[in-house]
Amino acid sequence: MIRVLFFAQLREVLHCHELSLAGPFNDVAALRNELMSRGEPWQEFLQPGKALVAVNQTLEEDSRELKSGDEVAFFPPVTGG
Amino acid sequence: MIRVLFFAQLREVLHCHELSLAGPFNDVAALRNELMSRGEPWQEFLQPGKALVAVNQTLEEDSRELKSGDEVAFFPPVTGG
Amino acid sequence: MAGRQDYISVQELDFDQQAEYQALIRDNPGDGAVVTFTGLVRNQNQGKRILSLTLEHYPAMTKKSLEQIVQQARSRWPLGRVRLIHRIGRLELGQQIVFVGVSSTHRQAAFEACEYIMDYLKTRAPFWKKEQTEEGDHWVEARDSDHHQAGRW
Amino acid sequence: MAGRQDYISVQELDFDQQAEYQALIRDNPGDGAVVTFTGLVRNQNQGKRILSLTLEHYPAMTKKSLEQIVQQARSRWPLGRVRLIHRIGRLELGQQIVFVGVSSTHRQAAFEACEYIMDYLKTRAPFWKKEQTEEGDHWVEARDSDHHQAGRW
Repeated sequence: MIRVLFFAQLREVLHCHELSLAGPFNDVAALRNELMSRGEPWQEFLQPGKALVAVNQTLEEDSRELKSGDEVAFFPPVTGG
Repeated sequence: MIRVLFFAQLREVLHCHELSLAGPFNDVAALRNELMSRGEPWQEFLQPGKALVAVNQTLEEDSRELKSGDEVAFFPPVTGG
Repeated sequence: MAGRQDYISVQELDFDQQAEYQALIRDNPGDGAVVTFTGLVRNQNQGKRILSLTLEHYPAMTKKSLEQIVQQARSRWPLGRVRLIHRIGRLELGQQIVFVGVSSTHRQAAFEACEYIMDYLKTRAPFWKKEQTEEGDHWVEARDSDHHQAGRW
Repeated sequence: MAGRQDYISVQELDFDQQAEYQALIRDNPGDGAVVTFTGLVRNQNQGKRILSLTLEHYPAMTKKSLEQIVQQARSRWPLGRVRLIHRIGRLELGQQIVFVGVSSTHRQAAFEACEYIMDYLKTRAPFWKKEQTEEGDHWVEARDSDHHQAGRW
């Protein structure tokens, strides 16, 4: 199982904060493709340029491998400070 | 008349805070040469690399022209802050 | 290494500039330089008049990412104490959002580390601002200049 | 241009960090960034243990030179408020020597202007430190790195 979280604008447009997917997914790219295949608004807002990704609370690239139990978060570019 | 001031280490080694010179001096270099010609410790401590100069409270180069009434200050490189 | 000289907090409560400054200098006779940055809610952003902000974050990740940023700063500069506070929740016009305070023996390390921490916080720490304006609410867009600034280091 | 938004003081009295910070942010809703630098008497310098400092200055020139430095900073960055305080006379270990506080709309201008003011103060403002150590008193030597830092701008 992979726990998937969405934050900020992404949480709002997807109407989803959290979901669980059985997988398996080789890497972040595979998980992102699966989510984007759900059609709009997923297709648009999960594009790699628009949604950053963190695995187990650390920013990662799409090539990051995934294993069961990972927590994957998608979110827009950050705007704190 | 030129009013000449010395500060910090320069004031201490020259045993002089202030003096007045009749002049005239064309520029700071001429005044500096006159003072350095007094022998030690003037010769050593008024060397251009060791003593900065301000004319009328503004840092200047030795080429700065002088006129009667100017206030000329010599001092070591500054160490505030 | 980040260590016991660091204080990092993510909180709804306001912070006190004087208390933070005192915590940086108290019983710290070796450090001659203290640099602080404070970010506040200002009245306009990207051409719009701001009434208030709401700050969302990713709780499990926020503190960890701030600790990493401070650790990276410590690996680059000889630092004394570091204090980093980021507020969350609703913040009104003029209120304090973020504080970074750094002490060091000399000023250059303190200046650079403080600016580095802010640059990386702006591009890597999971906070998002939603602005309340007279025309409604909207999420703040990330600024290209922030990525440019973080890319300098 | 230096203007009514500037406060510049050369004084024997100590200053209060909180009062200076409040003076930078009070009724100032347009500025989202405040950077402060505070310099303190630290316990060692250039390998010697320091007991206290005495700061001499050139009274007729000091304030004028600080005003010029602040004016130069304003000509380079869009700044809100600037506060600059330099103490003179005898200062004990741990005491505050100098304060620079700058507000601006964005943080980069505030950081750079604050550091610029300190770099130029260190090389152009007529202050001299005499250190009291266990081995006697001596005048502090100017540091090459200060001239290098001022030369960056």
